[in-house]
Formats: sequence, C-alpha cells, structure tokens
Amino acid sequence: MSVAPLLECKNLSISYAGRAGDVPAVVGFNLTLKPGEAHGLVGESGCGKSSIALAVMRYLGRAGRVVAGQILFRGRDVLAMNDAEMRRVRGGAIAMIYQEPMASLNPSMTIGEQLIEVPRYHEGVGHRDAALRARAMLDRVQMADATRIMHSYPHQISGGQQQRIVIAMALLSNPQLLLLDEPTTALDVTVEAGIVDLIRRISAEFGTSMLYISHNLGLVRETCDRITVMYCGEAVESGPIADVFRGARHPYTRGLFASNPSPAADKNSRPLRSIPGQLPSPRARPPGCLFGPRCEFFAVDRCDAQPVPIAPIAGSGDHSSRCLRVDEIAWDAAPAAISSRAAAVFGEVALQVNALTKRFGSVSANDGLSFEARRGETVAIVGESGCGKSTFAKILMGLLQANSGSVQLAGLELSRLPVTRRNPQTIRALQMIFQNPFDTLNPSHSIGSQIARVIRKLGVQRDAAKVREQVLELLDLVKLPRDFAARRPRQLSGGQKQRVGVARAFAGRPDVVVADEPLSALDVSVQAAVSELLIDIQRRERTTLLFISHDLSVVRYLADRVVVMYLGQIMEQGSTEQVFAPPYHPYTEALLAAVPIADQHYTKRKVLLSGEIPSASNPPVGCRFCTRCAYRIPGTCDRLAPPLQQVAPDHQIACHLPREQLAAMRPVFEEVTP
Amino acid sequence: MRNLVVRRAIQMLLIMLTVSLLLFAIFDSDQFREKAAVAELGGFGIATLSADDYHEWLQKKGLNEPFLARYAQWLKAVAHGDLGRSVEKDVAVATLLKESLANTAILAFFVLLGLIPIALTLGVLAGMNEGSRLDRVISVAAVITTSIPQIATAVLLTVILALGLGWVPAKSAMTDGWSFRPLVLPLLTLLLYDIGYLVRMTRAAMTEVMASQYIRTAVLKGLPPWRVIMKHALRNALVVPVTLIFLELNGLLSQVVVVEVFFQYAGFGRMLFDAANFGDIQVLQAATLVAIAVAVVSQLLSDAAYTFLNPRVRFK
Amino acid sequence: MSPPAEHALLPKLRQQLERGVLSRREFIRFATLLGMAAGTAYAMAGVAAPVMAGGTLPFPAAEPGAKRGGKLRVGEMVARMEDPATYNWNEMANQTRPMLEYLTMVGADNVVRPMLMESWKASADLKVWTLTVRGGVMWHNGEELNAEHVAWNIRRWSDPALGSSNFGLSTFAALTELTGAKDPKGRALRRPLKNGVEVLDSHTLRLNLAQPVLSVAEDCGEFCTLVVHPSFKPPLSRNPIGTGPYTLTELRVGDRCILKRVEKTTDGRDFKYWGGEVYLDEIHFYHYEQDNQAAALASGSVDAIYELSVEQIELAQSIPGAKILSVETAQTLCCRMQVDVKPFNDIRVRRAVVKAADNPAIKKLVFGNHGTVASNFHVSPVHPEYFPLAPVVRDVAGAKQLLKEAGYEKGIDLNIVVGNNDGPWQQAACEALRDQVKEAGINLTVTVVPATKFWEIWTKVPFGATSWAHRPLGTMALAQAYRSGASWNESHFSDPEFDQALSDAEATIDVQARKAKMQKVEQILQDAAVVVQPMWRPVFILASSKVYGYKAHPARQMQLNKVWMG
Amino acid sequence: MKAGIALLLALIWLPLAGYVMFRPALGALAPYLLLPSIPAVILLYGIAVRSWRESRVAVFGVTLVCFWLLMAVTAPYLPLLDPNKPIAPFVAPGGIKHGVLFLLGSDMRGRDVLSRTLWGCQRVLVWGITATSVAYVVGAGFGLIAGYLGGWWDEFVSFAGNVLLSFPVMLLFILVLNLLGQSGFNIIIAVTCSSAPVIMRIVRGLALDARSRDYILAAQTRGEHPLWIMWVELLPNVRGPLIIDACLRLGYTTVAITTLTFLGLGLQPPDPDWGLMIKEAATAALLWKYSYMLIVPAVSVSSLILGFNLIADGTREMSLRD
Repeated sequence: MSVAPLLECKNLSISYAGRAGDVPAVVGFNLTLKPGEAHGLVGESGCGKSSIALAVMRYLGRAGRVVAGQILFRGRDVLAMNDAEMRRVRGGAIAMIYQEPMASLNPSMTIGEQLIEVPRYHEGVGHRDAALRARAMLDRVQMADATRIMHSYPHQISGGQQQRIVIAMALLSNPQLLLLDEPTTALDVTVEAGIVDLIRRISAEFGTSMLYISHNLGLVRETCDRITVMYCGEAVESGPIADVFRGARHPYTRGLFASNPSPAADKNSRPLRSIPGQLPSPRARPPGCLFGPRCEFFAVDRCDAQPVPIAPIAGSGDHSSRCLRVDEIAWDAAPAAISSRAAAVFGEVALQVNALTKRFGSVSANDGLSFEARRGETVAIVGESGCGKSTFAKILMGLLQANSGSVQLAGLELSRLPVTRRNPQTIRALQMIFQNPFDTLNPSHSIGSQIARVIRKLGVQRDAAKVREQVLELLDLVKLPRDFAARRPRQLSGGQKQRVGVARAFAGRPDVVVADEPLSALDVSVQAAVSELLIDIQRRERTTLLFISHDLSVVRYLADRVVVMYLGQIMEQGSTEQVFAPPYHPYTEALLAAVPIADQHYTKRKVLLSGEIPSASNPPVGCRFCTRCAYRIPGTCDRLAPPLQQVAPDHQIACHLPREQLAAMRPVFEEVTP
Repeated sequence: MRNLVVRRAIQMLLIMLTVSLLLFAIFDSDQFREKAAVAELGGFGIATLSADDYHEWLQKKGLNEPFLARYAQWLKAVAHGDLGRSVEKDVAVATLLKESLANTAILAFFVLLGLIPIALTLGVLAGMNEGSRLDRVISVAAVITTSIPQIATAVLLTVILALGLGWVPAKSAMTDGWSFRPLVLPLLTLLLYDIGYLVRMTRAAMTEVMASQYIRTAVLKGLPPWRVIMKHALRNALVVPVTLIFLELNGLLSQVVVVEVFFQYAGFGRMLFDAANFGDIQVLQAATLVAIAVAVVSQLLSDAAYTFLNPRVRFK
Repeated sequence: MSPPAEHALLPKLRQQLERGVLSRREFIRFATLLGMAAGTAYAMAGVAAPVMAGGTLPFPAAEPGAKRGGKLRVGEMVARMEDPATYNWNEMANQTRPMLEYLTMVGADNVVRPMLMESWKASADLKVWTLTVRGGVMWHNGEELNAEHVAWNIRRWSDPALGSSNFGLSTFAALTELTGAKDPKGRALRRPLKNGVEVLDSHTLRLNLAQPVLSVAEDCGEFCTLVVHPSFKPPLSRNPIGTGPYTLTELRVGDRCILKRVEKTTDGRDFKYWGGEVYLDEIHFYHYEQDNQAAALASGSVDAIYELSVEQIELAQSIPGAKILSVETAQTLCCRMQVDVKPFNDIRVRRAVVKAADNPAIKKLVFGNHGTVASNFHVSPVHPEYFPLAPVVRDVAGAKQLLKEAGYEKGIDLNIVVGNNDGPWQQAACEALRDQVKEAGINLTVTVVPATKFWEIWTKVPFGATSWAHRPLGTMALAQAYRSGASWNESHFSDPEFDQALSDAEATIDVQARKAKMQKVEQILQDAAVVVQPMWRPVFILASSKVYGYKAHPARQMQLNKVWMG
Repeated sequence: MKAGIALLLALIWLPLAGYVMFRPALGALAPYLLLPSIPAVILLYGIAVRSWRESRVAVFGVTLVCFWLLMAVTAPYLPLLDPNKPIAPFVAPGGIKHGVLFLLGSDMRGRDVLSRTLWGCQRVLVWGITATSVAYVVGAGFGLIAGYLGGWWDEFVSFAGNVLLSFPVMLLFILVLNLLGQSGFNIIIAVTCSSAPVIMRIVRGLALDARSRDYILAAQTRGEHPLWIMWVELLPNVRGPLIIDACLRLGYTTVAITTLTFLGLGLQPPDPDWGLMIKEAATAALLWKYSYMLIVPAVSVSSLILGFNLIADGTREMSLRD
C-alpha cells in the first residue's frame, strides 16, 4: 500500500573534524520522503539542517563525515555509491538550490554555458539541443528575455533572477528530488514571495519531491506537506504540517511558535515569549534532553538522565516528538502568563521630518520624506532594498547631508549638520542600533570598554568608578551577565552582541534611537528576546524609536506608527492598525501578502507582484511603484506623481486610485474562526 | 577600458615629471658634482686642481649651470626624443637603453617561458586538493625556494653548475656573442624564486576557488572532475596569478639588478646599477623613466588582464 | 745617430759599484736613468741581462716558436678612454697601451728602456735634459713622429689646469713655476715655465727644468704619459691615432674593448710598426669585475686577467691550465693620521698607534710569504735613494704608556676609513691593524666605503688608509704627500725641518750623498708617526698556460706587444 | 598580556638594537646589556608557541626565528672564537689548525665561520626588524590617513606612494644609499621608501573596508575624532592581515639587507654579516670543497626568512580557519 520512499535517512549522524576532535553536527536523524512530497526542515542556525542536505549530496567537505547511519536514495545507499554513480545522482536525480544564488553561480561563465552543461553532461545532449532546453526552462521559471539572459553573466541580473536561474538549472535534468537550502533568505520579501510561488508551482507541476530547509516557519507552512523541527543536530519533532502547526508537541517547537510575531501577537496585551537561555555549544551538549536546560517542563533526573529518543505520539498518525513528557504536558493550556504592558502614552513631537530629499548624482535616495515621531513612540520605516531607509538613517545621524528639506530634533535643524559639527547634547540625544550583530561591536575591544567609552564620550559620567558602575547597570538592563564586561565580542552570540548594541545605544539616555534592522540577522527566538528588551527599555526611558525594517511581521508587532517607503518615497503612513488594515496602498498590500504566516489561525490572500524592484538610478516616471502595481491606471500612474490622500486622520496614502477603490480593499489576512 | 588607458597615461606622465624633477634635484648637489669629477679625473687628479680650475672644469662639463635651466634643457631634449649621453660610457643613452632593455627582455622572456607553465601547473595541482600529499610537497618546496635569497642561489649555482660540473659558464657576459648557455644560471636563479612565489599565489587562489559555492554548484550538478577544474575553477583561479604575472614584469626589473650584476649580464639592471653608482644622471633619468613606464604599463596590462578575465568587471 | 755622450755622474756610479757601496741593481737603475742603455748597464754591472731584442728596442727577444696570430682575451674592468693624461685607472692605460705608447718603458725589472724616445742625456746638474725622439716611428695616420709632437705632449702634461696626475711627477712639476698667488684653499698656484720645452730639431728637444730631476726617463714611462697625436681631442676612443701596433676598433664601456693589429695607415699606406714583430692579431678586453675575473678565467671566458686578489689564490690554484704570476712592487698602503685633527694632533697618540702595530705580522696575515715589510717612512727598498732605517718594533707597553701620558689611560676609540680601491687586501690590513692596536687599549673601528666614494673623501678623513702607487724615486712620494701644503698631502703633515731636509735630498745629485741625506728625511717622518705603513704589496695575476710572454708588472702595466698564444 | 608581550619585545629589541647600533658608545656597559634579553627571548618563545600552537607550520617558523633571536642575544656569552680574528685560512669544517677547532671551518681569511655566522645574525635581525617597524609606522600612518580621511588626502598620499612604487626597488635602494651614504640608518630610510607605500596601500584598503563597518559608524555617530577612530577603532582591526604582511616583509627586508651588503651598498664590513659572508665566498670560495663558506651563511639567512614566511603562512592559515 505504501509507496516506496524516495529518500530515507536512517539514524544519520554527521560530524565535522575540529581542532580538538570531532564536533557532532547531526545525531541520529531519521527522515522518510515519499515521491512528490515536500518536507520542511526547520531550525535555528547551527542546528545541522544544511549538513543533512549536503550529506545527501555526499558533499560535506574535507572536514565533514557521516559517522553513522545510512542515506538511502531510491533504496540505494548514497554513501556506498561509486563516483560515477554519484555524478549521475548529483544534478541528475537530485538537484540542489542554494541560499546565495550570486555566490552559487560561476561569475566567469555565462548563464547559458552554466545551464547547458546540465543536459550535456547528464544526458549527453548536443550543444544546440541543450541550449534549446535551457531556453525553454528559462521560460518555465518565468524569466523574460531568455535570449539575453542566456548570454549574460550572473552579476548582470538581479538576485531574484539569479535564484530563478539556479532553480532552472536544478530542474533541467528533471530531478526526482530537490534540496532547497534557504532558497529565499537573501531576497527581498516581495521577490521571495515570487520564488516561493514558483517553487510551489514546480512541485505541483513536476511532481518533484522537495526537502525544504528554512528557518522560517511561515515559509515551510506555505510550501511543505511535512515538517521536521531540528534542535542542536537532532530532530525534535516531526509530522504533517497541519498537525505540528496546530498542536506542537515539543517544548522547543512551542517556543518557536511563541516567539514568532504572528498577527495575533501584540506588544501590549500579548507580548512574544522568547525561549530562555541559549543554544548549547556543540562541544558541551547537555546530558539527556538537549533542550532540557531551556525547557520550562524540565524534570530533574528524568529529562537529564539519558538521551531521549524521538517517538511517535500516541494517538496521532505519524506525528512524533523527542520529548519524554509528551504525554504529561498540557499542551493546550495557555502558556504561563506574561505580564502585559500598559499602552504607551506618547509625548510631544520629538522628531519632525519635512520634505527631506537626498540625491547621489542621478539617484534620488530620499525624495520628499515627511513624517514625525513623538516622544515614547515607535515609528517603523518599512521598505525593501533600495528604498532609501538606510540613507535616511545616515542623514539623521549626521553621516550624510540632505540636499533639501529638514529634520528637526527638539527644534534643532539637523538635515545638513554633520556629526562632527553637532554639539554633545545633540549627539547624546540621538543614537543608533545597527543591523549586523557581527559588525556592530569593535572586535578588538572588550564589551565593557566599548560601553564605557560611550558613557565617557557622551559626557554621562567621567569618574572611573562610576563609569564602571554604569556599565554594569547597562549590562543588567539588557539582561547580560555582568562578567560580560571583560569579554570580547567574538565570545558572544549574535543575540548577545545585539544586546550590547542596545546597551550602547541607550548608554547616553538618548531621546531618539534609530534602530536599523536590528533583528533581521537574528534567529526567531533571539529576535523575540531582543525585541522584548527593546520595548522594555524604550518604555522605561520614554525614548522615541525609529525602527527601520523590511520585516512586516516584526514591524506590526513593534511599531506604533508605520511609514512605508518604496524607491525613496513614502507610499503610505499611519498608525500600525491603519496600515495593516484596508485601505492599503497597493504596495503595502503586496508587502503584507508576501509575509509568510506561521500561525494556523490566519489565512492570507495571495497578491503577487510582477517584476523586480527598478533601479534607483532610473526610477519610473509618475508613481514609482507603477511598474509593478496590479491596479495601475495606464496613462495616469506612469505619468503623474500620485496625490497624497488623507484616508483617515493621520493615515496617508500616496496613490492615484480613487478613495472608494482603496476603501473597498479586502484585508490581506483574515483570522480563521475556529 | 579607454578611460583606464588615458587615466594611466596621465598618471604615468605625472609620475615621470615628478620623479625626473626629484632625480635632477638629488643630483644637483655639490656632492654629486664632486662625484662626477672624481669619476672622470680620479682622486689624485682632482686633488691637483686648484679651486678655480675645478670650477672651470665643472663649467666645461656643464655641471655648473643652475638646476632649473638644466632641467628645462633636459626636458626639451627628451621631448625631442634625445635622451642624452652617458658620461660614463660615452654612448647615446638611447643606444645604451635599447641594448640593455633588449637583453633584459630576452632574459625576462625565458623567465616567463619557464615560469608560467611550471608555476601555474604546480600551483593548480597543489590548490586543487588542499591538504593532499602533493599539495604538501609543492607547498613546502615553494616556501623554501622563496626563502632563499637570490644571491645565495646565484653563488651556489655557480659553484655547482659552472665551476663544479663545468656545464655552463660562470658569468654571462656573452663576450662571444649571444648564446643560451650563459643565460642558464641567471635564468635558474630568477626562476627558483619566482616559481615558488607564483606557485604560492596560484595555490592560494585555487584553494579559495575550490572552496567557493559555485564550485559546489558545479560538483553538485554532477559534472566530471576535469570539467569542474578546467572549466569552472581554472578560469576564476587564474585571475590573480595572471595579473601577478604582469605585475611580475615590473618586479623583474628590480630582481634582475642582483642577478645581472652578479652574472655580469649586460642588461637593464646592471646598467641601472652602474649608472646609479657612477652618478650617470642622464642614464639614470632615462632608465627611471623606462622603469616607470614599465611599472605603469605592467599595471595597465594587469588591470586589463583582470578586466578581461573577470566578467564582473568587464560588463559593469 | 751617434750614441749619446756619457753623463758626468756615470764614472762616479761605476766607482761606487766597484767599491760595493752601490748594489748592482741600483747601479743598473741609475745608469739607465742617466741615459746608459740597459744592456750596457747590465753588462757593466756584471749581471746577466734579460734576453732582449736587438738595437735600442725595449722589448724582450723573440721567443723561439712564437706564433703569429690569434687573439688574447683579457678580463678586466673595461673603462672609458677619455684623455690618457687624466687616466685614473690602470685599466684605462692597459686598454690604450697597445695603441698609444710611452717615451720610455719601465720594465718588469724596474729598469727603464727607450721607447718612443731613443735616448736621453742630462746636464751635470740634472736640470737640462736633451731627449732624442726615435726615428721612423709612424703614426696611424701615416705621419712620422717628431720632436714637436713630443713637445706638445710634454707641455700638455705640465699644464696645471688639466687635472692630470702627471702634474704630480717631478719632471712635469719642474716645468712649472709658482705664480705667487694662492687659491681659496690656500694652495700655491703654478703656471708653466715659459721656455721649459725647447724643440731643437725634428727629433731632438730639450727640457729646461726649474729643479734638478733625476727621474725624467722614468716619469716619461708613467701610466698617464701615453703620447697622443697633436690633433688629439678627447675622448680618445673616438679619435684613436697612435704609434702602437694596434688600434681600437670597438669600445663599449663596461662590456668590451677590442683592439686589432694596424695593417694600413689611415692615408692608405702599409703601416710599419717600429718595434718589430708583434704576434697577436687582436686583443680583447672583456669587462669582468675584480671579484669575477678568476671565475671567468676558470670557465674559459678569458685567457688572462688583470689581477688576482690574494684570497683567490687558493681558488686559482685549482683552475686547471692556469698559472699564477706574481711580482713585488712599491705599491703600498698608508694608514695616515691627520696631524692637525684631534686626537692625532697629539703625537703621543700617533706614536701609540704606530707602536701598537706589528707591521711584519700585518704583512704576513694579508700576503703570507709575499710582499715586503715596510717601516712607516714611505720609501721603498726598490727606490735608489732608500736608506735602511732600523725596522720598527712593536711595543705594546710603550704604546699604553704613551696613551696614558696623552690622557687616554682607559683606552681610546678611533676609526679608520678604507676604500679598498686597490682590492680587499687594504681592508684586511686595516682589520689586522685593528686587532693589534686593541692590545694597547686602542679601539679601532674600520669603516669601509666604496672605492668611488673614497676618492671623494680621501683628503678629508682624519684617519684613512690610502693606497699609493709605485713612484720611481723615494723623494717623489715624500714630496707629493708629506711636504707642507703639497696637493696630495692627505696627512696635513707640515714640518719645516722635514721640508728643508727633503729639498736638500732632492737637490743632491750624487746618489750616495742623497742616500745619506735621506736618512734624516726618513727619520723625521718615521719619528713623527704620521703613517702606519705595514707593507709593500705583491701583485698576482692569472693567465691561461696557453698565453706566452705575459708578465706581472710592478706598476701593473700590461705590455702585450710580444705576447703570443700557444 | 599584551603589555607583557610588549615589555618582552622591548626587553629584547632595545638592548639588541643598542648593542648593534651603539656598541662603541656603550663602553663597559656593552657586555652586560644583552643579559636580560636572554630570558626574554625564551619567555617570548614560550608565549609565541602557545599562541600559535594550532598551526604546526607557525610553530616551526617561530622556532626558527626565536633560535636566531636567541643566538643574537647570546652571541657575546657563547664560547666562540673572535669572529673577526684571522687564525688559519681554508680549514675544512671540523678541522683543527693551530690547536683551534673550527666546527664549521674557517674562511679565506682564516676567521671562524661558526662564530661569524652566529654573530652575523645580530645585524640582519636588528636592522631588518627596525627598518620594517619604521616602514610600518610610516606606511600605516599614511594608509590610515588615505583610507579613512579619503578625498584630497587620499589623492595626495596615493600619488606619493605611486611615485615611490614606480621606482624599481633596487634603484630606490641604490639611490638612497648613494645619496645619504651607507649605514644602517640609511637602510632604514631606504626600506621605508620602498616598503611604506606598499604598506600604505594595504592599510588604505583595509581602512576603506573597515570604514563602512557598523562599529566605525557607531564611533562616528557618537562624535569621535578621526584620529581616535583611526587609532583606536580602525587600527586594531586591520592587525590580522598586517601581521601576516609584516612577517613576509621582514623576510623581504632580510633579503634586501643581505643583498645590499652583497652588492657592496649595505652595511659595511668588517663586522660579520651574512650578506658579506656570501659575497666573500662568491669571490674566493667558488669551489665545492670550500662551499661551506657559502652554504653556512646561505642556510642561515634562508632559515631566518623561512621562519618569517612560515609564521606568515601559519597565521594566514589560522585566520582562514576562524
């Protein structure tokens, strides 16, 4: 009755040789993938999910090694195949799609050459036929202008197009199995949505099985049939999508869901819950259940007694969990209450931006930005790459000077005042949190000295003992142990570094903090912790937070007001509720629809944008969004700048669409009434 | 590309002007005037001259003119293609330059002829399989040969090949006209170091490429190993070594000084060395200009090679 | 042409020879200087003369089996050939000598023989010299050499503005007089004598000297006195008209200098060389740095080399088919101290240095069994007026005592500058000196500067080691280097008593009397402790055994007219 | 820890440099000067081996370099013959002449090759390290200025660098040494002229890269002075590549110094020097039976350069691993 599995991992264990012996990356991993099935592999960074894909391809590098178990592809052990067989499997029966399309394509070969290779070497097809097939495949992955693309080099096309090329390359040999390793992580949200849609269509159309590796629960939910959640190299829970998303049966999975900012979360009434603690180092794995030390249901002498096996959950189909207490925990009970916050009260206008414009040669990076932020308020600036949000941050910080317009901080004009000419008060009043946790701290200095430098430099304290005291207090504030003061940045995890970044930004008790994508490089559970921290400190200090992000789910959770930008212009702004509910600007609508939702209680309307983000050096005439807009009114949108419509008090949309049409838009998400 | 050439040419002219002015200024000192006088009259001869006679002598040799006037004169002459005369050798600088450059070019040609295939092959073989036994042997050999100063190699090769085994002449003056045998020792001396150096660079580039994601893509496409190496890896791995080979042209101008002086090969390096020691300003000026031209042109060639081999730069 | 009349001094010389006051060697030297033919002088002294060609030719007799043809390849530094009168390298003269010739030739036996000058005759007071130019000497342009040509050359050599080191030779200096003026450096200016050189007839000229000079014949064979045609304009390499059997066909400085036998004169006649048969068709000088010459010969790139340094003897002995030739010379190294510069202005310091030095040990260390020990007064046993003083004896205790008296009981730090102009042996000598004076508490450091650099500073450094070439007469070097205000007085030694004694000696024509007067001169200089002069050096050269007739020369003059290849 | 290493380096370098550069001026102090450096070298070796223990290659390199450092500081205290005293020429290695044992033979002037070799490392090490350090200070300073300040500063500094770089290195050396005279201090100037532009370029590139880092932006947004940013924020982070380059450059400088001596342009005799020993051997010992005079100094100088190269390789290897 059951179909023979296409891919089976049996008790697979992978280790990497390190300087001090082997480091286990995957332990006792089991997987069964049926033909036509899409299986999601979810986990945070370092959980071993990519190693599994590479092990299937038998490409673990010099250091990596399968130390135990089997990988059976169509019943044959991949590890036992000879080189010739392996070559036939690679790129033939199994194809892989990678996280960074740019790096995965050979920079010195044309795309055509790289595509043509596949049929030529797998099926011995002649050059001409191979070229024809490659072109045909480009059409199928919806690449316009295939002939030009064939003769282009990878760097000449956009990231989204590159990923389509990688997909086309994978599909050219009609593989039975596709391994997708975070295929959309490096892409913009709206582009990601297009790729995800393509992948979904392909699996339907070709009947290809997929192993979809991602850190994003929402994506997996939208693309896969089954899911396996991994933690520290072990699968902790596995089952059909619906079962797992509806009733997670492992504390870690539950923790992941709870820290994911779903539309239901609210920073005041239903704050996110992060998973306490940190990933254990691969060298110091705790005894028994690996998740034990972070688990709220941890039972001494049971959970840490011996390794916990993954086992089917009684009464379910094929849903299994690696939890000893799976039958004891009341999974459906409401999580331990987290104190909700009172809604913030906003003060006077702290920051006023008016018609701010910044050009770099022909590129207009900021074009007439106007908005304001009040004391204690969180204003999110949302947009995809090239929208000008980082330029705006730099103008604000005095690293760039605007061409025209104004930025006023407590009445002081800043738009053309470089940081070197700002007075200490202004500098103290305006601080920034940076995007990349690995870059935000100077690797050469200790944490303590870096915070202390800010305290001294901003004139908060001069006395050495008091500075030291304050450093420790700041570490307390961002919930880091005090002994971190003596540590170097490289001894800290990404989340910890970002906390130090937060501490540093708040050290001078600033009035306004600009946070430039502070969460985007962090894992979900860490994201939750850092955002909670941000909110808490902001509340305490009544700081105005300018939160720059491309991630709408985070924005929705964190922000009080939202400003949506596209190619240097503001498309829409309003309170969070206003922006996330109709009437939408068409771009906002598409952005919202592109966000994968992990919460089973919501459904999402499909809105797909065509094309790519145009180059900022040559923006479209009229409405800058008109080239991708589904509602485009020909002759108007592509000629005239859109009017600013005040659809509600404090809610502005820059669009040609009549107000009625805007008002008639349906919400993108809708709660499923149980 | 044209922009690049123009920019480099302007840069070259600017550097040439600066350097020639600098050199003139340096050689305009009393110290160098006296050096010239000693070179011509000898220490005893000059000691017989009274102060007036010494000045008269300087006047006669045109060494007493004001610095700027001499520089202007020289510039004018150079603009007309007249590079001046060597005081030491009593030959037109252009002739001297032509002959010595030709000799060095011959040497450089053979160096490159040996260097390119050997070093690239060894470097690729080593880098292809990082950590393998072959890699280790090649890498160790390369680091050792790059650690031996060329003076030591030169003398040791002379002891063994010339005076010990008698296979080749000890010196490369080529008094009986051009032949290849006297070229062997200078060639080997240069090659031993340069091969090691280029092997190391090629290996580093190759290992980096082999660890890249696009090689992973190529392997996981199921391509045969030779195709991965020849088509995917080499093209990218050779970018750096090839640009280095062009830059090596410039480096050779410096390296040949030692080798040519030791083996008495009548090339550019020895001419430079003699002229600098003698204070033969016209030769030095012209040679420096040539060296600058070589430096800039080799830089240009290297940029061009980089651009050509690197579509990312080519189609910007 | 009648044989020249005998000089008035000759009978006296003969007497002295007979009485045994004068050695045979000295007799031959003096007799020839005074115009006696070398063969006669040898015969008179009862010494077997070297086998010479007949007549007045200065060359050795033809060797049996000598073969005509072939080329000789010589390894030396190939230098410019600008103006023979201002040559400053021996190599330049070597390249020129097959083409231009001297009036006389000083042979390897230190005896002077006639060359372009057939004979010479001195007045009794040695102030008037009559020179007879050899007849039948043909220039390469077909002209015959005459007295005017020679007079033109001699006048040129006596021109103080030429910058020629000939000006330091007694004969040519004696053709000038003081103007009475001084230059800014305080040196007395000189101008040529009005009637110094008189042409008597086509082949006779007369020199009217301001002072008596004995060495006219030898001075006319010094390395810068090559006779050029009056049409000469520097550089010589572009205007090579000579009287020698060869002419320059190619000169590439730092590369090669090729000379070929002259067959035709430039006006189309057959060229006839006055000196008889020459064997080599071509002479090639190939440029090899000093250090490289032995290796070049070892690889067969050359047949003979200019010089072999003493350290290379071991190496040279291992070269198959090569022979090492050597000769003792009057070339020396003077480690001189400037007597007016602290601390050398204190004679006790100078004496301490001299006493602490062990000249025989230095000589032995540097040259082993070759060379001659010198005794710090710069007159060599080969000089005719040499008066043997008692050899200097090392006295470390005495040196220490002197230093103590001078206020340096804890020792003294000195630095000597050496240029290795004549080879690394100079440095070796200085280092040996350093090791010896150390025992007396003198910390001597040796600074080696490149040769070219050295000539820029040689008169300026307080303590320097200068190499001095051979001078035919002992008084010459003393007059050039130690007389007050002399142009080459690098030690700034100035002692009226010395100057007077030296002048007396110079003016004394009688050799024995002169010798007696030299005792005082030498003694003053030795007592003044101006120089540490450890040795008279030997010269080594290396040649392939195929080369015949190639000899080491004390002044390192290469004479290739009778060399042939076997 | 850092301060400790700095102290150790100072303890080694200062006495050694003083000893080599100003020995006559030191007088009676000279013989005791190097005593504290001996334990310092041993300690430094221990520290270096520990911090490079992950790379066998680097440990080997450190061993070679420290061996020569140790020889440099212990030379005055070892039972060696006087390196400048001619005793007996052309004695083969292990031979005994005049009752003196020549372990590595004697040279053409009769001096002990072993003691000349061991003493010879002092000069190469001191002048090499000093020259490289000075070149680094100059090059890194200008590189930071060009890379961080940019604009006209960059144009000017880069042009000056290009001018110097367009000279063949050897010509630059010859000119500088001819112009200023031949001494160790002028070698420092020559090496600086030739190396500083290269270092400048490297530092400039690193600074340009680091300039866009968030921690630099952070420093800028809190109003730090450019000098502070360059010195405290930038420089420590470009250290890694610079250490690698510095090791390679120490090798190049060693080659340059020996080569210059070989050409008669560098440090002056008579003190023993590897380049000089090779030069002397090239003149007088061109026979196989005397080749020990050549091989001993050649192997010595090569091993020192190899040491520097291996440290560079090991460091690079370790930095790639992280």
